[in-house]
Order: sequence, then structure tokens, then C-alpha cells
Amino acid sequence: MGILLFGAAKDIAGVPVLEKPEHIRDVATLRDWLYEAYPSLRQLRSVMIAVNRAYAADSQVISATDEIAVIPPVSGG
Amino acid sequence: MGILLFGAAKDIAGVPVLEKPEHIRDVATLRDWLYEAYPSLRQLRSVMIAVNRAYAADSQVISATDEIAVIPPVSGG
Amino acid sequence: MEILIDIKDTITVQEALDFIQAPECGGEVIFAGTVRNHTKQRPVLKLFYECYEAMAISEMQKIAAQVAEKWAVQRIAMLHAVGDKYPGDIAVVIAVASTHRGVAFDACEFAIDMLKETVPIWKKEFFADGEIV
Amino acid sequence: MEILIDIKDTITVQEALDFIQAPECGGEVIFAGTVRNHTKQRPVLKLFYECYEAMAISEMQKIAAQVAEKWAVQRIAMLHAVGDKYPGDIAVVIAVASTHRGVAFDACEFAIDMLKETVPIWKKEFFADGEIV
Repeated sequence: MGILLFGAAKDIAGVPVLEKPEHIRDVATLRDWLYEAYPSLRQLRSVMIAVNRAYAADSQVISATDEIAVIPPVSGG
Repeated sequence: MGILLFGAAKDIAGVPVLEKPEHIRDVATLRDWLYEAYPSLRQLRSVMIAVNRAYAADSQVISATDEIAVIPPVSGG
Repeated sequence: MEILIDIKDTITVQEALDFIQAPECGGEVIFAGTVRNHTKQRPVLKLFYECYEAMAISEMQKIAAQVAEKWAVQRIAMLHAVGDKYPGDIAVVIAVASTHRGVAFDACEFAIDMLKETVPIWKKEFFADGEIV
Repeated sequence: MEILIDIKDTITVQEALDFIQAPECGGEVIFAGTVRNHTKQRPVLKLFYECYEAMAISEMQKIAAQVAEKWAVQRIAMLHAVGDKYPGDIAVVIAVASTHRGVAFDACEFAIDMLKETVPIWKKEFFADGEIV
């Protein structure tokens, strides 16, 4: 599955979905890859990763069928 | 003017208005007289006196034209 | 601070909300007190509210003045119903609008706490077993 | 605890109130967040809210579950609007009903604070001077 992007992260990447590179196996690796591919993401106060619709710790393993999303600082309400 | 009674104080006195005896010159004397006339008032958690629509201290002087009210514990809301 | 204070037979949350909503505010907090169908597990048929109206209005104005002194609140509505009220009916509404939601929560809770302590309104409870307290 | 959670184009305080009102509760606290016509003194034309809906619903459910764990709350409604919203429009409503008003205030404030921290919803601000943030 692809990587869903929202809010400021979507604006920075310029697309709402990214293809997930094969080598990414956990959240920490995903975040490193995102920062490399889109350095402007570092300007955000935080970049959380959601795996299967729940906030995920850096150590969480990512499998091919997981729904992955990039969550910039939320601003609802 | 008479003395207005509300809530439980009205139920105890059995009337919504009492005549104010001539000798009553301040709030403390009024309360003493009320307790004497209607001993059941002592069962209430509190008996406040309002003079001209504001809570009055015991020392407050009462004049003939003042609007006096007996305020048992309130229970609005 | 804009203030709406009213005591009447029937009150609604909507009229309080209509009064406090303003495009310069961002947070509205509303407390609605409704008649419960029980008090300490005893079934309640109805409540009857009476008030010393002139003084009640005056005490509600004092509460609004205290709110204005303590907090940056733009608008407040304080409504109380009187007469026979049945389970589910609205007895009291306090609505506060502020730029900051924390302020609106604090001011609204303060206003209802004060109302219950100082405003000369009394309720009689009519229990299902026939007792009236 | 009864729970209503919804994310849609238009939300109203009334639908939240209709859901939480029940004759066994006595205190209802409602927070309504409306679009302000300014942010830090800069005029705002409109907001645009987008959300990651499936996760937003899930996070709102988690907040409701935490409320149920912490407080004796009977009913809670959590509604959020999405799309274009103009000054005065309602963006979010949290409504809580409890037997005890202090509980309802605490739970309602907790729920809106948590929503603003954890629920994946984002707003864009369209300022009168043309900037979009």
C-alpha cells in the first residue's frame, strides 16, 4: 500500500499518496526516508506516523499490507 | 412595607407576606423576631435577610420604606 | 461584555446560543441543567420553581459582573425557568463565549456554581410516592 | 456510556444536545468551537478543514473511551465539521451529559483538549490579505 499524506505534509510532498520503498521495514526508517526525500518536513513541529490508523512508535514494524499515514501537527477544533 | 417570604420560609409562616412590627430597626432584630414567631425557621440550614433586593448583614439598619425579604436556602439550577 | 439575563416559563439552549454566538469569539461553553427523573434514586414526577424575581435578576447581574471582572469573556447568557418543570425539561442555561476556550469553561462553571449559591430561586420536588420536599 | 461521533460537512449544537439529553442526567455541558473572523488580529476569510477520516473517528472513539474510564458520564457527542467554514460557522461540538455538573465540565474540557491534540484533522486559514497558512 502507499503512504497517505495529510495537511502540511501533503503540501510539502505535492501529492496525497507516496509509494513506499521496499527497504522500509519500520517507522524510524520511514521517517528518515521521508526527511531525506522532503527536507522541508523538518520545518514541521512534528511528523507522526500512523500505522493502521493509530499513532505508531519509531520501533513499530511496517508490513506490506499496513495502512501508513504521515501526520503533521493536527489543528482541528 | 411588609416582609416578603419565599420557599420554605413561606411554607413555615403559611403566608407570603408578613407585617413588619414597629420595633424592628435592623436585620438582627428582625431575625430574632422571626425565630420567635416561627420557631420552625430554626430547622432551615440558613435564613438570610434581603434588604432592597440584596443580601443584608445582621447590622444593617431597616427603615420603613425598605423592601425586606426572608431568603431560605436557595435551590435554583 | 454583552449580557442576557432572563427568568421565564420556558427557556431554550438555542436562544442562549443565538445570543452568545459572534464571529469575534471562538469558543462557546454552555451549561444546561435539566430536570432529572430521580433524586437520590427516588422517582421524581415534577419540580416547581419559584423565584424572588427582582432580586434574582439583580443577583444574576452581579454574577455576570464578576465574570466580566475575572475573565476575558465577550458574551454571557443566563436563563432560568420557573413554574412546573417535568423530567427532561430545561431549568437553567448558562452560555459563555470567549476567544479562549479555557476561559469559557472556567467562567461558565463559576457562573452556574454561583447561581446555585446566591440567586433566590427555589424548587419543590414532587416525588412519585406523593412526598413534596 | 452512550457515544455519538460524527465528521461531516455541517454540524449543529442541536443534534449534539438532542443526543445527550436524557431524563436520568441533570447536567449537560456543551463546547462549540466556531470560526473566528480573525487570528492574532489578522482578518480571516474562511477556514478549510480536511481530515484523515477513518483515523479521526478512531481517535475520537479513544477519547470517548478515556472519558468513560475517568468520569461518571452518561452520554457524549463529538462532532467535527469538514470543508469550507466561514466566520461564525461551527467547526466542532463536544456535548457531555452527567448526573453531576462538575463531572460534565471536566469531561467536556478534557475531550476538546484531547481532540485538538490527537485527532487527525487539519485546517488551512485563508486570510483577507491573501495568505493561506
